Amino acid sequence: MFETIAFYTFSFLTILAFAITVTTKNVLYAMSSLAGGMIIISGMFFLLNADFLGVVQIIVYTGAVIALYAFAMIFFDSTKDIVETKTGKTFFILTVLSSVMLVLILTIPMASGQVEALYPIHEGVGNAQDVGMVLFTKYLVPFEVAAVMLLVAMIGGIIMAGKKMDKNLTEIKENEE
Amino acid sequence: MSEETLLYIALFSPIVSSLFAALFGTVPKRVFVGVVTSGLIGLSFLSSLALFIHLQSGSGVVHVQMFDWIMAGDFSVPFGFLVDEVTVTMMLVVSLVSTAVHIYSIGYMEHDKGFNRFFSYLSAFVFSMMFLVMSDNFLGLFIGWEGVGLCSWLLIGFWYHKHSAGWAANEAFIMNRIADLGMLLGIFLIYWTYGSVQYDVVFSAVSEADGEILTWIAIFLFIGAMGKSAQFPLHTWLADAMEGPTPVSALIHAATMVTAGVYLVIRANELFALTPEVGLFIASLGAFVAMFAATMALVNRDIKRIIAYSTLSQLGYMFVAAGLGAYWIALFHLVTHAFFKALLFLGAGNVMHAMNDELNIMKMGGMRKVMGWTAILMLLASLALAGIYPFAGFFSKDKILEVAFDGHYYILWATLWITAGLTAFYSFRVVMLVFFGKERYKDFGFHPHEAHDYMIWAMVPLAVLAVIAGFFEHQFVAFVSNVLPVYEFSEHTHHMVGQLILVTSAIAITGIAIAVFSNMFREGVFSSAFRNTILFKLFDNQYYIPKIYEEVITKPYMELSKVFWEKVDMKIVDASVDGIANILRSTGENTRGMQSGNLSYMLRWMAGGMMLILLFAIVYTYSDVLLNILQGVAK
Amino acid sequence: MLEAVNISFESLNMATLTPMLVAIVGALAILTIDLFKEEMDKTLYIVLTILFLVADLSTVLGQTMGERGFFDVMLIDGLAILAQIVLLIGSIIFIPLAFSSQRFHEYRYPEFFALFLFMTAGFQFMVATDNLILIFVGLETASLALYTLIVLHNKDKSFEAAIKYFTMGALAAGFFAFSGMIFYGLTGSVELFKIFEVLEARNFEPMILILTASVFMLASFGFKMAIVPFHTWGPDVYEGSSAALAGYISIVPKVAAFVVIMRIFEGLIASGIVWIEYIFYAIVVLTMTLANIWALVQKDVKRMLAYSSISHAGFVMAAIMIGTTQANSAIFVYWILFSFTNLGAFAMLWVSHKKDSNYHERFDHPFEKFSGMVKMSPLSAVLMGLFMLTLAGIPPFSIFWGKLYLVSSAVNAGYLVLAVIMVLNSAIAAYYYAKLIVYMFMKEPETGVDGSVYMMNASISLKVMLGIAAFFTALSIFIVNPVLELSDFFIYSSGF
Amino acid sequence: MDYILSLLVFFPAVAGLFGFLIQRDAMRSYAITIAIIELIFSLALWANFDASNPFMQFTEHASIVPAFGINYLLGVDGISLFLIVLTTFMSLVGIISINPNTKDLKELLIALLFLEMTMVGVFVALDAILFYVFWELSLVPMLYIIGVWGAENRIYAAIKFFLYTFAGSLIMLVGMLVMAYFYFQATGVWTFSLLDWHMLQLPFDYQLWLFVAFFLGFAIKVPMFPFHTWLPYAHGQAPTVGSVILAAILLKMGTYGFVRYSLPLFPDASVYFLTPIAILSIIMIIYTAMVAFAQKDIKQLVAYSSISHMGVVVIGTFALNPEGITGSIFLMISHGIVSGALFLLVGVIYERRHTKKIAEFGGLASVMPRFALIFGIMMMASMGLPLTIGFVGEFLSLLGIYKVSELFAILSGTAVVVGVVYMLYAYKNAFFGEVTNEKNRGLKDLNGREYTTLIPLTLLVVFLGIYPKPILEPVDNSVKAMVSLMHQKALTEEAREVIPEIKSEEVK
Amino acid sequence: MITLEHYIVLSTILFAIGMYGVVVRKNLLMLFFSTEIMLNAVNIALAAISNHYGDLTGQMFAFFIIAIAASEVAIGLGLLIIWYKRHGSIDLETLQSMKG
Repeated sequence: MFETIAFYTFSFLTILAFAITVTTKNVLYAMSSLAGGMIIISGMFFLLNADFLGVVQIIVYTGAVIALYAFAMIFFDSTKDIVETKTGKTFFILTVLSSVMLVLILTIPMASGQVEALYPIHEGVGNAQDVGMVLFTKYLVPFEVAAVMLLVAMIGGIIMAGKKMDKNLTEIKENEE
Repeated sequence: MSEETLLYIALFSPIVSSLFAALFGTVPKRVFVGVVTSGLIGLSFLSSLALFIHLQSGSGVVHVQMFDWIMAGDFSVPFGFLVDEVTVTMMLVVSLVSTAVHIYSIGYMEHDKGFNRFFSYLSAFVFSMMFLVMSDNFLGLFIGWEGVGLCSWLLIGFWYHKHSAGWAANEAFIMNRIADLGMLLGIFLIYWTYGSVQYDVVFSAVSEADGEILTWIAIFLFIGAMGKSAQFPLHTWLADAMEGPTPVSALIHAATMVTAGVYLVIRANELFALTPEVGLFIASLGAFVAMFAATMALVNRDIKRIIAYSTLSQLGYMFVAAGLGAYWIALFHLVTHAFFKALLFLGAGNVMHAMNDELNIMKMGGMRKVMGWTAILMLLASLALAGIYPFAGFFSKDKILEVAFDGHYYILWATLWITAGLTAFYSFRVVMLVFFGKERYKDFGFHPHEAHDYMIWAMVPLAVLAVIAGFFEHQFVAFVSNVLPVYEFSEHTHHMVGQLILVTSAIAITGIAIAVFSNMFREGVFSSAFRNTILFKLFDNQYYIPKIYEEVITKPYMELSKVFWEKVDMKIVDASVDGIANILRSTGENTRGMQSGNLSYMLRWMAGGMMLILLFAIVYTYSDVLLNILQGVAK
Repeated sequence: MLEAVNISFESLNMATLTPMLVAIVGALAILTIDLFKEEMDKTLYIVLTILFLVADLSTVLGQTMGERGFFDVMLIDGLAILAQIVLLIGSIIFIPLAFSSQRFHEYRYPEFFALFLFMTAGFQFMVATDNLILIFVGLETASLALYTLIVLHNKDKSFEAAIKYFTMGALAAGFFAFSGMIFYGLTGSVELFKIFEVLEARNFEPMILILTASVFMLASFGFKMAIVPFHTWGPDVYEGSSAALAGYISIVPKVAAFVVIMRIFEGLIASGIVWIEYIFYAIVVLTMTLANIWALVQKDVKRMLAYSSISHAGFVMAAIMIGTTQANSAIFVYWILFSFTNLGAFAMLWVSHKKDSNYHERFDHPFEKFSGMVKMSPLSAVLMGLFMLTLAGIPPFSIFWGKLYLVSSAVNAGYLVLAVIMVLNSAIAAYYYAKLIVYMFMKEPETGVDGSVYMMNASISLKVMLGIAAFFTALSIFIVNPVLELSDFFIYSSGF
Repeated sequence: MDYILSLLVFFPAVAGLFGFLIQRDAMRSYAITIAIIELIFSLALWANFDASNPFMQFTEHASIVPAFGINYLLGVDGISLFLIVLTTFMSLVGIISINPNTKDLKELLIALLFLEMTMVGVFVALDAILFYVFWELSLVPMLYIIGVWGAENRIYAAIKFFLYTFAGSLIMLVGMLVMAYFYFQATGVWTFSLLDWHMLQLPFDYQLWLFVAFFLGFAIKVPMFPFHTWLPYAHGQAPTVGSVILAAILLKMGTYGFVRYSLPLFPDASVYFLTPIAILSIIMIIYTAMVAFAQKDIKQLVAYSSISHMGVVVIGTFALNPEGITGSIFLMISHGIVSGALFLLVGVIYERRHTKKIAEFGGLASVMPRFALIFGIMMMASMGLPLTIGFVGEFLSLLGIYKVSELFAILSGTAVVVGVVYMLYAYKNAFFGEVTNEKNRGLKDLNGREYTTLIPLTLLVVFLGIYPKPILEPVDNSVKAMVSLMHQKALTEEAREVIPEIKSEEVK
Repeated sequence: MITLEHYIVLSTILFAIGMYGVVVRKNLLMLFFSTEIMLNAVNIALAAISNHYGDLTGQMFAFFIIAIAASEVAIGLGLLIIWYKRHGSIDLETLQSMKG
């Protein structure tokens, strides 16, 4: 019962929050509702016995991602509204119809009864421990690669935002400095 | 000298002559070119004569094969030459007339820039003609056949700077080519029927073939003959061919080349003998052409054209004989005709020469005073043509009428009989208008003069033969009977011969008389009332046939060609190819807007494209369900 | 409480990971060198990169087939080795293009080379696993690095290109995740072999979900391969990147992409769901034809080459659809031969790079730039002509052999109509390649242009690279057989 | 003599490469030397050729892609021998004919040498892929030659030529691959060797499809109606030497393909498609002759006349009996010489007057009599006058088709009429009449260079017209061998009937 | 009872919302938000499936997706900053110099 109430509440809230995000004109509203939606999703994770994921969700998204966005927004002039060209009715209907189509498809039960869990969740073991076990055995390599990916992202971010990019060697003449 | 050598000399000395003259083709006139070539052609004549004597002595035909020409698959044809009685007759005629014409031409062409070139062409023609008659197979005959066509083209178009000459040359060539196609098809059929194109092989097996095939072969070959011998409906080129120098007309368009068709029928007599229905057709066409051409000759004012039409008419006679199976008579008429017609042309050449190439007989008259010899020679020739005893034409032409009568083809006989009268009339109309009566040329400021002596002398042998050739009829029959079947007259005809000769001669003399007397009363022979009749207009305009050809064939062909090029080739065939390219291109141009550069559109393409594919997936998965629903809706 | 796990080092099968490690270590080494001493010349890094890549390649060559490692995450089968070889060779031949005589913004960053190596490692991970998670992570590592590399060219157009590429890439990542989610939901696994096992056990039901997952996957990798209608980033990115990088983009990332597509779709196509085959057919035909048609109307050589690469990608997709061993082998033959030619073509554009381009307000390499090139720089014109002819598929130059083998595989599998469509597309393509030849050889030079521009950016090393490209392109007749046998060997033994 | 074919193929190309080192002024002499040496090689080949052996001689074999059955397989028989000699000969003539003042002479000559390699290659290749390689490669130098040295509209013409023939041959390539696949299925061996393929008896319906695929490639090259429209453009725009080579040799590749591939590989399909192909050929003969008649540009006229003559070649080939096929091969050679000469002649006048419009000329016979003479001879040869080279082939081709169908023979025989019409018409308008255009008055007659090219051609035209045996005999031997192979392979009753059986003693 | 399907439908709805944002918004920042939403939506489903099967792989997948999302943010923001520096706008309508 509790699960049902929680699910519907969370669902309603996330949908609402994300709907605001994609429709609002104000970037600040959008970001706030995005952050809100993400926190609610972490609640959903807890509901699904994925505690570790819930924690990561809160830390990474609300802690890191949203913070990054916030800093970026300070940089951008958020007062300057971007004209959202009105999309045509047909386009809107098409979008809605295809979304409905997608949702309808996904209502079909997908889970198979015969599937045996390859990396089962152990009863009585904390989720973080469980996750850790799998993460550092089976998913060790992806984990490391993810680290490399983050490194790449970091380098990329730094370079792009860095001062060196201001002077363009590609375009200025050879002898100029 | 062996016969083989003689044969080679007879055949090749003309080509040597031609090449010799060609060496000087682009340099100014050299008299010795004319002399040497005449000598070489004369040599050919002498060799032919020697061969004739050889055959006369009964030592058998001369047959040589030089080397293989075309060999492919089972087809094999060599350069082979055969000299039998028919061939040697033709050779003699050809080389004799040629020699005369060569000599004559030295004078005739003396002021022409292309003197050397002329002799080269003329000798080449002789070579081709000799090749034609001497070949021992159909394909060799075809070589000569085409060769004479080529030389005829060159010689008609000799004065190429004249527009009409070029046109006439082309017309002659093209018309001949149409007929040659028939001939070629005949050769194909012969090959695929008999497996060879050698005369001896074919003729020895001739009866083995199916009757229908034989008929087709005969038809095809005769189509070839029709073109070369200018039979209706391929006759128009001959009159136009008079654009060439007159010696050419004498040699090619009177004595030799045009008779090649007759020669072909005679040569293939074994074949035609088996297809009497084709023979009858040939005879009928011949009779028709004889009359048809004579009517055109009646009213023409152009001296050469009159003679040309007369040639046409006489060829008709020959075909009647050949078609009715009287091959030796056809050959005999061919021979006599060659002599007197060449003579007639050369005489006309003298007149033209004297008149600065004026051709209109209405501008002449009374010229016997300035060119007596020519007048006499032409008179002789005309008498021979008219078929007056004892001239050569009498013997041969009369025989043809007898043949027609003998075969109970009375319509043919009547046609030829009337034509004989017409022939006499128009030939004497010319003679009268040119040599007698008022000297009209003075009004036009001409100063005619007699031709060189040697030109006259060159004509004399022809004149002599035109007069006496007829008397050798029996020797001739005996000579050629080795090769050609002798036409046996029925008893009935035998009795009638006297009357027939009388009737024929009567109409000829009547014709002459009318011509002579009417000319005395009225210059130009015809009354103005007659001039206005439809009949006259028909004759004068050659039955409007050239015009019809122009309107029905030439112009539509040109128009159609234009349409094919501009409309079909460019607008349809090519445009459709370009169209494909343009469609691709315009598709590119019109859809490159898809790449608008707007990120939002790019994302929409991506998401939309995926959704579309997903839709297909649903349609595919639930196609049964969807079909049921659709059916439900339909109900 | 979970008991501790004991894992022997041997069971990890380190060899499966070594090649990628070499690349990553190389990248880190470059970053470290920069830490100690800044502003080193680019040549140092180029050579180091090449060396690391060569080392990487040599470890790949040392791998044995049919191995798994690291808890079966790593999968080294023939396909993986072959793909790694191809993409490493691609990387090795493209990185020396950095030896340009002119300065470019990107090459002053040691990070450029580090990112390049990271990217290579990312692609290697993609091809050397059948785990969707690792594929995803590897893909993103490589992609993120690639976006950065594009940006480093530091021109307005490169930013624009990178943003477009990135945004579409993010969408594609979403698609991939969604698709992976459905597969996981269907089978409880993210490992492809396991997925197919379960799907088969379930008789490929519910089909619509499998198809949905496939469609999302197709969209995701279709984007990477730039097949219609997911190609729209292609031309813009090629135009915005430097010619050197554009050439790289046209070759290497696509190798990784089509290997993954092969891994995922070969099974699905073979499963008997004809719909997938149909949709592939449609997409393949559309990609080849439309890209060609668009290439026809381009005014810029680089953009034209972009569309042409899309069309070539269509060819490869056709082979994936055909799915026979010969077809799969043909892909690699085709791609190896294609990469040398494309190297040559893009290198020619690269050496003719001119900073203050005044040919055209927008394009760096409009066709007019090459007008009458043969008059001023005959050798480069001949080279460019050679590459164009090769791209058009004129025998006996390299691509012809690939095309031959590929079309033959279509024929052998009974796809006659497809074969005809493929060759007709080659004919259309010949037009725009010939167009450049026409400009170079048959038009008069534009006034005020001198020949030096065509070798503006050339250095000895670049010329050597051009020479290598030309050599392999022109004399490919002698290397076809080894390439064919190599490719056949790996593909046969990995069972594709 | 073992490697003479390789030498023949690659010598000009290698020499062409070295040509880059030659100084511009010396290039013409160099190219002529090379072409002469190449001609001597080909003559040596002829001299060592055993005319009585109808099968492949001087074969060479090396593997290119053993895994896929692609081989370097060369060989020559009676059918290809003379096309090779024709190639080397016409290349030499073409090279000599080039005006030394042509711009970028060096590049042109090098392109010609490369072209020579590809052309010889096509005729000696016995491996389908190798054949295809040379076939396609020949497009490139030609594209270059037309595109650079052509007239105003040259680029359009060059691209059209290139793409059209390229598209056609790609379809042929698919056909080859299918053929190889069938062979593989039948025998389990991958091979593209023509000699192996010849031994394969294909089911009838396969033959039909493959025949169509090969047909498209060859037909566009020939070019057969309605695929012919690239040719007038190519000829109209190409420089003289380009036209000469194009007409003399490149077109022959198409008909050679028919003889070498379509007939022996697909005898039943050849019979099956005989009627449609004959109809196309007849349309080609008559229709293009009429189109030629409507031309205002003398070069276009000669171009269309080429198409018309190629119609006779095609119909002769599809007579499917030794007479017809031998005739068509001979006609290829004769058409090569004659049309090459005609284009040279048109080039002569173009060089002097820079126009090709017939209306601009008139009365040339009086200004340039020698030119007019040679033109006349070539025209006569083109019209197929007996004792010129043109007659033999035309006669045999028509003779061959007569066996198949009288109607086809009659219709295609109109070639002898329609071919005359446009030629004489053009000759009259250009050479006869008064000199009306003042510009024509001072024209010089042929010069030494032009004599050097034209006189050998003229002599050949006459010599081979009189004595075609040296060529006919080897050709005929090989053709008989091929026809007998076709007869043996034929599956359908109809095909056995149409393709004659050759008595065994005739096939030596 | 809340079944797996509930979660998956929710996930799909959120995914659709994200996709909608991607295709209609012109603000580049909003585009990035939308892609985050898409990835998060998938995470819910993964966690749900993981829960359903009692299998940890789903959580792993979700974990890596979070990592990927975070990296993308870094690069995306870098791109945005650089573009904003040059053009003073993050409107995607400004990115139209290349087309055709």
